[in-house]
Amino acid sequence: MTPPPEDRIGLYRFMLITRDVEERLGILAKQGKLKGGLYRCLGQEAIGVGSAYAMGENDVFGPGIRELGAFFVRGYAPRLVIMQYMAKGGGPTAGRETNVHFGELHPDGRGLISPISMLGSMVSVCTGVALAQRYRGLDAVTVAHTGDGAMSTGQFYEGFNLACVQRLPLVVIGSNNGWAYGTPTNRQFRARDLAARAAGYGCPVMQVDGNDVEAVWAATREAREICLRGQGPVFVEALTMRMVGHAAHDDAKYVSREMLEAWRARDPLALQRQRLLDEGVATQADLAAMEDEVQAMVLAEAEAALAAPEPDPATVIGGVYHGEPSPLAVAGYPWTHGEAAPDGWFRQDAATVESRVRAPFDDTGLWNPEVVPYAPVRAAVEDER
Amino acid sequence: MTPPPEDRIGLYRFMLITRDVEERLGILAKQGKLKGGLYRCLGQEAIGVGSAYAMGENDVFGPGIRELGAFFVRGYAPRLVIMQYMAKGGGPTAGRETNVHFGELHPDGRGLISPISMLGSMVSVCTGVALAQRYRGLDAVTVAHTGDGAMSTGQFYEGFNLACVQRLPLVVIGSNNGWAYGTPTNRQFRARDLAARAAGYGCPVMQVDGNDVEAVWAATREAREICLRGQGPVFVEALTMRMVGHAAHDDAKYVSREMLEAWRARDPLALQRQRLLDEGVATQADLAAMEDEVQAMVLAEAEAALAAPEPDPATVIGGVYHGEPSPLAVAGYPWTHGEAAPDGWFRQDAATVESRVRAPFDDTGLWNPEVVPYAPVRAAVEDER
Amino acid sequence: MSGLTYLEAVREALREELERDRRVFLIGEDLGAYGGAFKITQGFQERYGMHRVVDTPISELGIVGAAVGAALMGLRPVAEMQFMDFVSCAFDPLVNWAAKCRYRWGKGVPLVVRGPAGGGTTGGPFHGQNVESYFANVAGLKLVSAATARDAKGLLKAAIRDEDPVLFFEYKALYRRPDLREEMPPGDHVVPLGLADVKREGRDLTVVTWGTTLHPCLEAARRLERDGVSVEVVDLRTLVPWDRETVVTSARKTAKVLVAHEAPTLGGFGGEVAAAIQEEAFEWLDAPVRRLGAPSTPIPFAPSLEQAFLPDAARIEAALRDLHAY
Amino acid sequence: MSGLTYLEAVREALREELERDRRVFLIGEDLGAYGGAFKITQGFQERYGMHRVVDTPISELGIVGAAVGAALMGLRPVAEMQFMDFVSCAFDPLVNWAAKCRYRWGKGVPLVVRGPAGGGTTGGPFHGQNVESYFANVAGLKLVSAATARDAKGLLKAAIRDEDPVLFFEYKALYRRPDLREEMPPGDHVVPLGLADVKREGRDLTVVTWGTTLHPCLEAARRLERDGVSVEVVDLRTLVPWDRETVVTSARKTAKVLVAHEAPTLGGFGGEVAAAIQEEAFEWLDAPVRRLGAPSTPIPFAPSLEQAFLPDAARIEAALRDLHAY
Ligand SMILES: Cc1ncc(C[n+]2csc(CCOP(=O)(O)OP(=O)(O)O)c2C)c(N)n1
Ligand SMILES: Cc1ncc(C[n+]2csc(CCOP(=O)(O)OP(=O)(O)O)c2C)c(N)n1
Ligand SMILES: [Mg+2]
Ligand SMILES: [Mg+2]
Repeated sequence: MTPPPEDRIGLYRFMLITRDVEERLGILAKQGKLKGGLYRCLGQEAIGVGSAYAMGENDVFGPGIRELGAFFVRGYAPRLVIMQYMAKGGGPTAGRETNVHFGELHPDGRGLISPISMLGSMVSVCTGVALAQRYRGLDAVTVAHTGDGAMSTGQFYEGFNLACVQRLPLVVIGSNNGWAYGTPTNRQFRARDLAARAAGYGCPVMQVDGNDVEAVWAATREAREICLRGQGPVFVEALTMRMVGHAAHDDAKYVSREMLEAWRARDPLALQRQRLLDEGVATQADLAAMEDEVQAMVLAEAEAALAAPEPDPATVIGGVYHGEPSPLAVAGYPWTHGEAAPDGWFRQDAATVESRVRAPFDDTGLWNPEVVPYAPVRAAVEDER
Repeated sequence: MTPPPEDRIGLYRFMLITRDVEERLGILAKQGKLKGGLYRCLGQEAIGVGSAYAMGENDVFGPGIRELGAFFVRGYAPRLVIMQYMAKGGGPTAGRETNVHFGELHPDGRGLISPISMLGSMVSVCTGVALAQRYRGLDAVTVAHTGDGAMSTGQFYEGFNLACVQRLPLVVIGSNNGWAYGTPTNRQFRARDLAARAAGYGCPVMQVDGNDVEAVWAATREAREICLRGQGPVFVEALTMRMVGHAAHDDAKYVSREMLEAWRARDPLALQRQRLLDEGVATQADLAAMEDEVQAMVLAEAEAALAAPEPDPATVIGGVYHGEPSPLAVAGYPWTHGEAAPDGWFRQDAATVESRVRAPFDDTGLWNPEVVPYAPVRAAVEDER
Repeated sequence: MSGLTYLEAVREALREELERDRRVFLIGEDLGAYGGAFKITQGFQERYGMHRVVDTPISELGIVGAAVGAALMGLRPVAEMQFMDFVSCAFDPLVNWAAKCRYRWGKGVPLVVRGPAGGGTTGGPFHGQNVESYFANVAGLKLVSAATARDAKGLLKAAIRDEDPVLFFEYKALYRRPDLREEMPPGDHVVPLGLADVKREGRDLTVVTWGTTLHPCLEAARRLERDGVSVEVVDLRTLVPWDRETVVTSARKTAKVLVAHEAPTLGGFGGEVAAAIQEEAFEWLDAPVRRLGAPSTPIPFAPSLEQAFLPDAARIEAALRDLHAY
Repeated sequence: MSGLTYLEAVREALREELERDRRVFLIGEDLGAYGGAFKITQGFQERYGMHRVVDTPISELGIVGAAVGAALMGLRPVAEMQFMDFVSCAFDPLVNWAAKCRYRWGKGVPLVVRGPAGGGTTGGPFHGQNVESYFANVAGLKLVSAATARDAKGLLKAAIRDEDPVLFFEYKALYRRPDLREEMPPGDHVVPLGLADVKREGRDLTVVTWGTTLHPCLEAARRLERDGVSVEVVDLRTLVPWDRETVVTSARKTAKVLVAHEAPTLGGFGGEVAAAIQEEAFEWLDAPVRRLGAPSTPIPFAPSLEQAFLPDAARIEAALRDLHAY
């Protein structure tokens, strides 16, 4: 599956925005204008951008720390990201939250879930989001991200297992970037890769080159369709490499130069740029113009962010419980829980949804002595010898 | 691998003790003499007995709720179990703990870990036990039990994954008995069985007929040897069926009669008894005599338990922190932590242990772009269609 | 005796809320075919279907994580812990997702985590704990504790309708007590969160309590009455946010207060209540605010030990007499 | 300035205990090649090897579960939480295994879970929490909080030698503060658990505190001294079991007490302390025991908000002046 030409250029453009914004953030960090840590996705831009681009308009996205690109694809202005990193009062969380910990949810079910730090938890929360999509009869899926390290957590496991048993419309994209902070994957899990690890869940599993934005796009689209057919969830492993330290303070000395060199040759922006030229989708001049335009746009966005006001210390309180004034409610989140569900909120009747839920259990036989294979299965043992 | 003749009889004998004790407990429960719930392993006796019997003397055993048989194999008198169920002061926990929540640990490293209720946690605790075995240079393994349901927990997952990465000498035996309380396995996980589920950990996996006590014995022995060679952990799925409700209060109406009938024909005691006769290991008379002897012994043990004193209410406090008087310390647990490790406590020098720890990491390549298989892996997807 | 048991009141609350609002659904272990470990949801799955009564793997983390996601999407999940002890396994998503989403993101997470708590049924160290204090310092959660059948129904209905995450503590020792049967008020019986209830008025002493301990407190009050000592019994009902006004008013009236609860005294929520009372009623108090809870040990199994562990009417009576004599 | 920073003191404690006792080992995330998120264990794995400095997957549950098993087997695991906030993910094995094994089974579980807690470094809602109160009601655990470099070293060494499970709270805001550099006492510097420390003597008022908040308390005391008001500053150091005697003695002496800590006031450990003080010093008190903590919200990110959230010297000073005027 290849995206239409304008999307192939669009994919490149969003990766470009992502990289430019991060570079701008890097400069602002050096100038001491950011608060907290700066977490980059250098070298991994294809995953956030490709997967978000492949989504349906009504899908829900659950990002990790390295899916900044998805925010731009989903329509956020760079200035919001920059204001958030600067802890500005005008930012999307009014200075309450860090880095990419923001998002949106609309009454029609669309959304982007604001992540929290506890790794793995996004997947169990997105299991609930996907459950709600089915419950409400929405024809939509949830795309949740995890890192190789985050996948070691019990929250990942319990959430994803529940999604598998329930056959929920959930696509989990696992970015295998070789490292979790300073710990290499071989101290994170023993299976060959995340795909092998995910096989035990009993759901469809795919593996994709995470530095090829069109491949990520195609895999996400296919995974999405499997989910819409009721065969989800799908686990997609995206193979990539974290090209900088975990965060700005980490010089990543524990990564070998050779490893970095090998991956540098596979930079996702360079790969896509070359492909657009090679396949005649865009000319050198087109791309150069776009690059200038993006650079100027990001600069202007940064200026706007810099000019934004600091949070008012009085806003430290409020908005913990419903009904308390909150700087966030003022910022215009439309999502409130009324006493009754609005008309059309449930898109399918309860019986239709019920039959969808029942199906996976109806067609699965219960445990039964006939199927006991009495000979020990030793394949894995042989492998080890 | 077949056990020597006396052990084949021994395996039968311990299953017999287990069943007789449970039947006695059932009678005592009906008489209102037990406190709390009664959790039986009817139909699953082969797993606790076979796996405990296969262990080395210095190994550590981590039971679940249905491995009562292991307590007898490890030398506990039935009266201790009965006193525990009766909440007697003379019981192994002086009335503080329920059902099989007791155990022992010796300074030389042998032991049986007293389980707690939180499912899955025994596996992560036993990961630490196995880590300590290697750390201390003991040539021993840990055998931990889990149910199909307990295996859904994050504690199982995080613990077992850590054991796999560290290649610890841990055998995990998963009893797939079709049910977790009232929930069938197809709502517990989506993979075909626990073996398929465990494959994702990247460790050796076996599957065994859990109603065949000699097969359980043989699998545990083999798994143990794999662990002693440094290739552990090993996951062993034992296929079986819970032949009664979850506990005495559960009539298990949710289980079909056919399912029970099919499994009743495969009763582990009957199977082993018949095998002993068929293969001429024992005569009808031998076995009948043994059955009488066990029955009388269990009855006498129950009498002794009934006569034991109730706990003194004053013992409700104490023994929470080190140095406080405790009814348990008095009961004679020898294990205390001195200021320095006694001579011979570490069985191998630190360098030997260090090299064992380093080995699995030294021979595993780090993530590297050459090994990226760019074609999506679709096997699981095809399966689904 | 007529009326509903505590357990039946919980069941009725769940059923009425399922009927009232299609956004409400139940999620937990063994809820469906088995009807829940205490049979509270017996027959529910047949009636409401598998998507409104969701059986899960043994995954408290997964259950609560999924409940958070569903709540964010506008549903109203009611998650069951088979025993409240197991909420320890679901701790992180409660304190970090559910509690903080509104503050940090403006999104409410209207979910309820409910289940049986407390001792008195020889459940032993892992089936008898009172775990409310795990959560007392976590801004964003509400903690509710129901001690009677009427309150169980009315508070649970309020919890399900609440816009914020609620931990709802039921008491297995009360579930089937025949003497706690009560007629339910007619109609839509909802007891607002955040209001304490003076379960018995008195002049000489106040005892502030909640949960199972309410009943031995009432018993102790009856015993003291025989000697002409009048005890006011305040049932807190909601622990967070708690009803300072009612409690402080009572403290100022009687000038002598005991706080009694089933969890160990040290580090228990009684500390918060006692500290606040003396802060706000210092000038009125004729004696220090006393606390009576369990000793600082796990809860033991044997009936004789459990009895020695739990605050009972005799110990409460003694503490009140002692306070009266101060 | 000479002496060790707080962070260096922690490092030295770990190193000395690794040297002293082969049963001691470290386990956690990124401890090895990376040297820990705060570089406390830099170079340790090279020196002590991979079996004494164990890198784990991202698995707080697994880390603590494994630490429990290893402790049962006679080792002395010291587990690191990269940030103490993440102890929420390891909650169950701490409260149900580690805390209860001795009581229910007679086996000690001598482990330490340590890591950086607290705010003041713009860590935001998930990297700045004070979570001690999660555990305060759980019998069997010890809770330790170190506010100075000397105490960090001495208490950590004591925690590692302790026979019971200890949660050891360090403070990232103090790790590298140059003004907290201190010379370590010579030799084997061990500070026994369970003893508070009067960090400053005074006559007129007492402030009881722990952790990062000690420092603004000392600052406030200095400011009040200029006006002739003498403030005694008691650093609790161990929260469970806490040193009632020292605290009550001080309360009886000054008759006016403020309890100040960084966590939100509501449900914080200050409630326990205030409740106990008024129980035991009622006759001596000239004013209610007051509490000063953070508001009941998550900890926000922006410096201006975080500053408004955390109790600082100005707010503590105001509270003390108010109490003095009572
Ligand atoms: C439960 C939990 N433990 C520890 C951390 C600290 N931490 C933040 S990011 C990180 C590494 C994440 O690795 P991975 O999931 O592979 O994502 P990557 O950084 O490679 O994108 C760690 C350990 C955390 N955020 N949550
Ligand atoms: C964390 C946790 N959640 C729930 C329970 C309640 N519970 C006790 S046993 C059980 C079912 C266990 O099923 P399985 O692991 O398959 O073991 P089996 O009973 O079949 O031997 C449940 C849900 C528990 N003990 N721990
Ligand atoms: Mg990674
Ligand atoms: Mg089972």
